Amino acid sequence: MNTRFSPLSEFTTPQQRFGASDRLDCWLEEQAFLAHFNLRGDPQHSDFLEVLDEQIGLRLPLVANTVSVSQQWRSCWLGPDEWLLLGPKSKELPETLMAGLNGMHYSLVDLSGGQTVIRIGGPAWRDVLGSACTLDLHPRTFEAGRCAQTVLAHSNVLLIHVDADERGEALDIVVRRSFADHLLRWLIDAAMEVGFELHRPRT
Amino acid sequence: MLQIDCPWCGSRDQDEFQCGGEAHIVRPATPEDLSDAQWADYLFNRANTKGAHAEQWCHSGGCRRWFNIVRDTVSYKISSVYQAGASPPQEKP
Amino acid sequence: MSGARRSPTGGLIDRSRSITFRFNGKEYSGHPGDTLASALLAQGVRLFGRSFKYHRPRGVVGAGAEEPNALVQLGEGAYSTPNLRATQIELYQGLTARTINGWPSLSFDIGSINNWLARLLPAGFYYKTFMWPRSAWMRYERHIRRAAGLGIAPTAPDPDRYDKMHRHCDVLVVGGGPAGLMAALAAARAGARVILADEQPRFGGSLLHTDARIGGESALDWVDATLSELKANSNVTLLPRSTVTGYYDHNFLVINERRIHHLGPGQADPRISRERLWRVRASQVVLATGAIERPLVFGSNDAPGVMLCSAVSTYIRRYGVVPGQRGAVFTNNDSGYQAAVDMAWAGMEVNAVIDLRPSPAGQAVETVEALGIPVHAGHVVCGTRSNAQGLNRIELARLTDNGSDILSYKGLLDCQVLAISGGWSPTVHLHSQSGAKAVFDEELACFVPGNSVQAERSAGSSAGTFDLAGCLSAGAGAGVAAARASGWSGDNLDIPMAIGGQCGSIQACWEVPSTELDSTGLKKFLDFQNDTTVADIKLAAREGYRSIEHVKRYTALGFGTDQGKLGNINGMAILAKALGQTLNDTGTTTFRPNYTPVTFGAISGRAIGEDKFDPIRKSAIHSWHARQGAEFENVGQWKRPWYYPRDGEDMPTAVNRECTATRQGVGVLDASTLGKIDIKGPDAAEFLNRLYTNRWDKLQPGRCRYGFMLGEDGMIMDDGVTTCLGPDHYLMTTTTGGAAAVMGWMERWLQTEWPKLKVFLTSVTDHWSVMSVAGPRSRQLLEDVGCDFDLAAGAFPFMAVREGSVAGIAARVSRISFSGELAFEVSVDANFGLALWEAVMEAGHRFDITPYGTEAMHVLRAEKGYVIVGQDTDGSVTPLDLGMQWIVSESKDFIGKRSLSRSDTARDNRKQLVGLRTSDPQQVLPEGAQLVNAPSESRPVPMIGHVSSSYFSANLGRSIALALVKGGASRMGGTVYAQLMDGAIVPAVITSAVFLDPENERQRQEAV
Amino acid sequence: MKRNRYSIFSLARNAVSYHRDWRAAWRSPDPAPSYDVIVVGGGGHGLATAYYLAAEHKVGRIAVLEKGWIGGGNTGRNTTIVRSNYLWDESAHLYEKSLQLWEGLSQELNFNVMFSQRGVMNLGHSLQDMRDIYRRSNANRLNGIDSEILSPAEIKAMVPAMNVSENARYPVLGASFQARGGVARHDAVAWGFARAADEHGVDIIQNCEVSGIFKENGAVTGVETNRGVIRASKVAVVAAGHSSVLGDMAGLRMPIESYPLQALVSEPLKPVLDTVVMSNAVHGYVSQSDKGELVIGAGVDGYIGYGQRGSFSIIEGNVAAIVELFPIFSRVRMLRQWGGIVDVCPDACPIISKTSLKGLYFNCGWGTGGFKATPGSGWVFAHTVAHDEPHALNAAFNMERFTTGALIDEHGAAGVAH
Ligand SMILES: Cc1cc2nc3c(=O)[nH]c(=O)nc-3n(C[C@H](O)[C@H](O)[C@H](O)COP(=O)(O)OP(=O)(O)OC[C@H]3O[C@@H](n4cnc5c(N)ncnc54)[C@H](O)[C@@H]3O)c2cc1C
Ligand SMILES: NC(=O)c1ccc[n+]([C@@H]2O[C@H](COP(=O)([O-])OP(=O)(O)OC[C@H]3O[C@@H](n4cnc5c(N)ncnc54)[C@H](O)[C@@H]3O)[C@@H](O)[C@H]2O)c1
Ligand SMILES: Cc1cc2nc3c(=O)[nH]c(=O)nc-3n(C[C@H](O)[C@H](O)[C@H](O)COP(=O)(O)O)c2cc1C
Ligand SMILES: [Zn+2]
Repeated sequence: MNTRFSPLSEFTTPQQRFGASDRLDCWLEEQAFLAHFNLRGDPQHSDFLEVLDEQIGLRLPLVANTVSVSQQWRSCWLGPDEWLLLGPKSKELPETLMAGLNGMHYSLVDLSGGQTVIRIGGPAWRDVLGSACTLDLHPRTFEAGRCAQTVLAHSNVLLIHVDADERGEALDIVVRRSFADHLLRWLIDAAMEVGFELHRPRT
Repeated sequence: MLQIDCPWCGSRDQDEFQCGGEAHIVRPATPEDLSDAQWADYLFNRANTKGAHAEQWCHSGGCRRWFNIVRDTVSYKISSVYQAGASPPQEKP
Repeated sequence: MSGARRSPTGGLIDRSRSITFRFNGKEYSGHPGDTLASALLAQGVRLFGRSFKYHRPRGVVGAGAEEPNALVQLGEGAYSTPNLRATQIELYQGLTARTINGWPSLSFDIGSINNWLARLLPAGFYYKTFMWPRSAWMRYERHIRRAAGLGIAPTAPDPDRYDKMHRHCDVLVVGGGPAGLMAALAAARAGARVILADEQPRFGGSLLHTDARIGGESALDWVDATLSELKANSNVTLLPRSTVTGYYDHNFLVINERRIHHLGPGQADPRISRERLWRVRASQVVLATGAIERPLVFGSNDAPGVMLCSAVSTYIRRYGVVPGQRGAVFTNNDSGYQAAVDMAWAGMEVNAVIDLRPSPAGQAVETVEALGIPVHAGHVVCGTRSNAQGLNRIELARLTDNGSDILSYKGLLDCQVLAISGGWSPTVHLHSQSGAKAVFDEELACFVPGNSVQAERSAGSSAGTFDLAGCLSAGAGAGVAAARASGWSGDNLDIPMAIGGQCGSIQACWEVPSTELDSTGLKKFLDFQNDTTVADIKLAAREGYRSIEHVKRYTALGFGTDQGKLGNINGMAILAKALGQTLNDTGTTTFRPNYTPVTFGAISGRAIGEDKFDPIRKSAIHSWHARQGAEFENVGQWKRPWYYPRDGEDMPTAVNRECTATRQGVGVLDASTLGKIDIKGPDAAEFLNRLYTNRWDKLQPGRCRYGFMLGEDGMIMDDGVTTCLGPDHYLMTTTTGGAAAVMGWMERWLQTEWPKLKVFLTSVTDHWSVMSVAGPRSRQLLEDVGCDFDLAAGAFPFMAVREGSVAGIAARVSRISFSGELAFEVSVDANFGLALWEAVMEAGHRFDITPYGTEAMHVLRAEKGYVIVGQDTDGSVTPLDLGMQWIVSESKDFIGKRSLSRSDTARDNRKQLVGLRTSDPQQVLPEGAQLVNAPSESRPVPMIGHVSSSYFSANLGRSIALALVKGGASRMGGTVYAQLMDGAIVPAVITSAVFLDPENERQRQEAV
Repeated sequence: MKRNRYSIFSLARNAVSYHRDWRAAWRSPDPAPSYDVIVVGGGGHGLATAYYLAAEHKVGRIAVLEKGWIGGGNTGRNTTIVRSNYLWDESAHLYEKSLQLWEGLSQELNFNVMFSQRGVMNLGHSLQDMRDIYRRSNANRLNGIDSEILSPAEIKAMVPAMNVSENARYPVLGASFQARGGVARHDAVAWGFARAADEHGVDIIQNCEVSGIFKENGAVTGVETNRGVIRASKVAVVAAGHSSVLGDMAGLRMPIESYPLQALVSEPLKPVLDTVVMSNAVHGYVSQSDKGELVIGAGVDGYIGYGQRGSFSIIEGNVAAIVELFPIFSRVRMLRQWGGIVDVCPDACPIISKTSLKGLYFNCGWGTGGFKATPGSGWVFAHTVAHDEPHALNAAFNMERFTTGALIDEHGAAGVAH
């Protein structure tokens, strides 16, 4: 009923495409309105892990900077007791999950309005990102199943390797709402050189 | 330009971190029992060691965890990294 | 005269194409592959500039980064770039360049009068004079400043773009000469990720100007073959035109890549950055940066035409330039002989090789003698003579057997090009920058790398290996070792056979002896750019400046844009001798980044300009504000609406309107930028108790409370309202600017001091859009908007919180007020923020709803005496100073509590928050105004406080101000004076800080 | 110990003899076994202290012990900004005393320290900056210190190279300006004080590192150095970045941390900037030296360090700030960068104080901004040491303030603390 606006839905730039016709080596798009939940809890507590497994079929990644995937949810390691649960468009978490967690020391916070995802792909995405990112993104070290938090163009972000987009390997950048415009502007500027296409938000 | 081993995330650029200064300064349990001078010592005085210095860092641009390192304040070499709350590793003989 | 001084063949220039360019207004031509220096030399130009202090005519000395003289202002207008070295400028069509020093013209320079005044201008003369009269320095200084300085800063903003690239690699190889190429090859074959950077446009290093052969082919063919193997390897990044300029801790290196300089201004694809700064973390570094030839130091050694041997060879072999008709070589080692061979090969008349060694022998000597060139052993050049075009004769002398004195003068020899070689200085710059200390090697007569302190090794001539075969194998060895050290198991490489590039003995010579006193005879230059002479160094030593660092600063040795690449070592040796020390005692000055200068633009990268210098954070409702024509205020990184001018309104009118509308009808404020932290866990209340000055354990779910946070020093750090959302669950708000710091502060206490507390924190600032609906009509308005819970006062009291839906959107509504009005703060998922805002505006038509900005918010809160942390507090204010004892709990400890009882902090007459009413109600005090008890003309006037907030209150029809005043709490009704910047004295009466509705009836308002 | 007097005449006279007859500006004596006062640290402050002790307080035997070369600490690596427009009365009076000494320093020392009163501008970029500027300037005026507030148009007229456009990320809203502020030739300050002190008989001993402080019955008795034990009943420590190290030798815990602070210079340019410009919000400051380089600095690294070097990212932020303020400097090139070790107090104000140990005095905590204080600091410290009692101007800068809470917090309102 009420119109929603994703953080980048009103993003405007003079260029939606830039590059010589033979070279558009990077594409960018917002993955808007995904469900973002920040989860905190004690992984030593076996019930905690079990509840998640049972309720949403997620085995939380316990190895730093890795991602685990279930049918509907991606779960990214954020800290030894912290994960980001990324679900499909505006997915709600089942009440039963909360019920299951009750009695444990946990925190499950909806951040869906406060974050968005910029997906970047194309053959030159690593170079585009390299302009701002101090991490080693070489395929030898940053590969499928990996995620990492870092600072990109003055913004705190979470990078998630996307292995199997139909358009090939890509990267999801989870960024806070108020920084999204700045970050996208920066990425577009960095992508000028390799040629880019800005896709309509995927919602 | 330090490269710091976050005990969780591994080796990262210093710009992802924030230094919290000298480690192992424990907040007095009952501040009211302290003299003004003792309180001032807790509040302001620092070892400011030239040489091996145990200090707190936070991986603020990453996992947001605090941890400790021992860093030589002259060579800037980091000799050990350990978790918050742990005591500093013994000096090698 | 185009091509008049080109050799008929040879060189790495494209003779098939010509390029025209202008130098000092005159048109010349050259070829692709030329540098500005080589093209000018090829056109017979010898005079490139004037020296800094004495304005002596100067020519090119070197062929690369070491060049101190040939500095130019390149390009015009916004593209104009000062102080570039002609030896490093690749020629492009249409290039324009001007000499930097020399006025009115290069050939006639008025400043050269300084040359004649030279005796009055020894090192440091300015410390000794220009002191009288006392006021005159500023006048002298103006002239000194005008005379000094090199090029001119551009006058328009830079049209080019710059960027950065981050890389990690296993092995970074610096320098693409034979050693570096071999190192890169070895590391790459081992499987390592390799970056190979060289400052030159082509790889090959000194192989670009030799006739050496490697592996049976010409050196250049070997370079090409090596490069094509490296290029084919996807783990290798080749960076030509890329100078490694800085070596920092933990093997972090900075590379400055010049991407479009060689194309000329405006010629490149505008998407490509002009320069790129590579920020590299290398697991291992191989320094194969080569060596820089040293000049010999003798009288008037700065004449245009005196050049390094290697430069002469480079101009001849690499650029096909014949730098003059008659040449000679002056050397103390074998490598200089190559220049004689090259000059002869280029068809020059080579009059002599003057070798100061008593009995040079071996292959080099034989080759030269075979060419019929006389070798004067045990001889020196002791002086030069110039005409208007530069060097035309050199003066020879014979040394005594021990080489320490002149035995006899041997007259003059015709010579336009004197190639000099005083030996080689390994380029230990990056090694030294890495923290290591170079050590002097007596046998090699140069500083060589010392023990590494970072993961770095030097190879080739940068490590003192001066023969080609040695460089190749050292490079290969270093490459394999580096790859292994970074975790790869590489095999040793077969080293190709090298022919040529041998080196022989050297006899160190730091200064050619002369019989006259240094200061009376011809000047012997050490630092050409700063005109530092041997006499200056000796004078400094006599005057007690004994540390090499003092001598550097007193004489400017090595202070120039070449950073002493050419002259420093000679200067150090001369100082060592003057002090009777060894060179290792004297030591070097500190090597610092940059190896060569780096453009500010490249260091800034993309991070400049309105939208990239710092993020602009925008609320979800930002676009609406912008469409309404709001003026914005920067608050932290956020843009917040400041006020919303309606057609042509000025700021006061707009703000007054917003303030009255809010108090009389309804106003709305976008409050989304406040920091918000979700706090959850069984110990959350205890945690809040420790953080805040007041108690939190009794706060019930659905209720909220205001709190102050102090630093451990007792001073106010932040404030805000925290809501109890449920058992063990709270939502804290912080100031906009303080949000990140507060979150960090809380995490830090939890993790480091109180890890046993079971509390989780999550920042939710961005998740919530928050609008504050304030004013007597706010309740009605929300009812109109559609609210699925009871807004009536009884059901929804002040400081309560409700969850439900507003305008059909899931919302959390709090009855809190920063304006002192009946107010509701509505928070929704930020994706719906704009929708909610628009729904409220729509429903608000009926009430003439008025959006208000931060300015009106400030006025409204000041009317109520509410403080803003950071405006009414400044890090030296406690809650007690604000008269808010009620918020400071006696019954528990909290951060900062202990500090409040220190003698000074507990003092009575501290500065305390009060209100001020000026006697003229229309007069608004400036914020920041200082207050005094008794205005006075004499200085200093004792001050008793200052105005922290001050506004015209339309609602009260008068000005109001908040101030911090010494002992203010006990001075109610007293008069103080603001003694302003413009001299005005404004009396004001101290009042309560609450100007409006002291009983808080409006905000508690239980019925409309 | 008569020196050559420096003047244009002595220069001319010496030119005749080919400058052979200049005497050393200061001697390099071996340390005597004991002195009346030992000053530890041959930076500007230590040398000034020794000079004023000898010249004004007629203390007989004084040594300055310097572990390296005089002026090689922060004195030799700072951006040389001199001003006195501090917020709080205590600092304003102290720095103003210093500024007044600067105004006659070249003549007093007979050494041209090139004190250039070209003015110092502190930019404001936010409404709060402007409030703070008014507050500080107003206070300065009432304290008898010159101060003006400039509009963007006035700023532009004085500094045409600056971008004062409203569209900047952090537009320039105004500035405070102290016309009497400026810059000086930092090395000359050390050398000038050294030469003048030497003339008064002070022994300046370089390459002499203090490694221990001796005490008996609660009083100091001397120091241990790499050149032997040297006795003195008064030891005045002015060791800047190394203050904690010396405090440690005497068993004192200090409210000091030592941070790397960096600076950089561009290649020399013809005059393009005639005043000193500082910005807190955009975070950088710049002036142009007489030689023509842009001299630029910013803030400290976030961690302590004794390495006289800092991280590159600080330089990047600093240079970006300068280009943001001065877009025409984009094509100018950075020649050299370096770092110093600055001793920072919690309230960004110095300690000039007696200690709990009799005869031991500390002058430290100048942090990122003590060059401007060099003469004033030496002057009050000499008084403190000579009389065993602080001068009125430095009474507030005692160590007790950290216990009582009477801090003089110059963080908030004083702009960048240089
Ligand atoms: C990059 C930078 C920029 C700055 N910019 C400004 C500015 O623009 N304006 C301003 O006012 N201030 C500025 N400062 C601060 C200013 O430089 C210092 O506050 C001031 O120079 C301190 O002088 P000092 O004599 O106390 O210290 P220093 O000059 O550091 O002298 C201390 C001396 O003590 C010696 N020492 C240490 N330990 C021992 C020992 N054990 N035995 C013997 N000797 C010892 C050291 O070698 C050193 O020479 C800046 C500082 C830096 C680093
Ligand atoms: N006969 C002699 O006495 C003598 C003396 C010295 C050198 N040589 C000859 O010179 C060659 C030396 O080979 P090499 O490989 O050691 O050195 P090189 O001089 O051939 O190559 C060094 C390369 O490093 C580059 N470089 C230097 N500093 C750099 C930086 N900071 N960033 C990027 N690039 C940088 C230079 O542009 C150059 O291309 C051998 O052939 C040797 O025989 C002979
Ligand atoms: C105000 C000032 C101006 C400077 N100008 C120059 C300069 O023109 N050229 C130069 O090479 N270094 C210059 N320097 C830097 C010094 O070379 C040197 O780096 C600095 O004094 C720190 O010493 P260090 O690098 O030897 O440790 C300057 C330093 C200062 C403080
Ligand atoms: Zn981490």
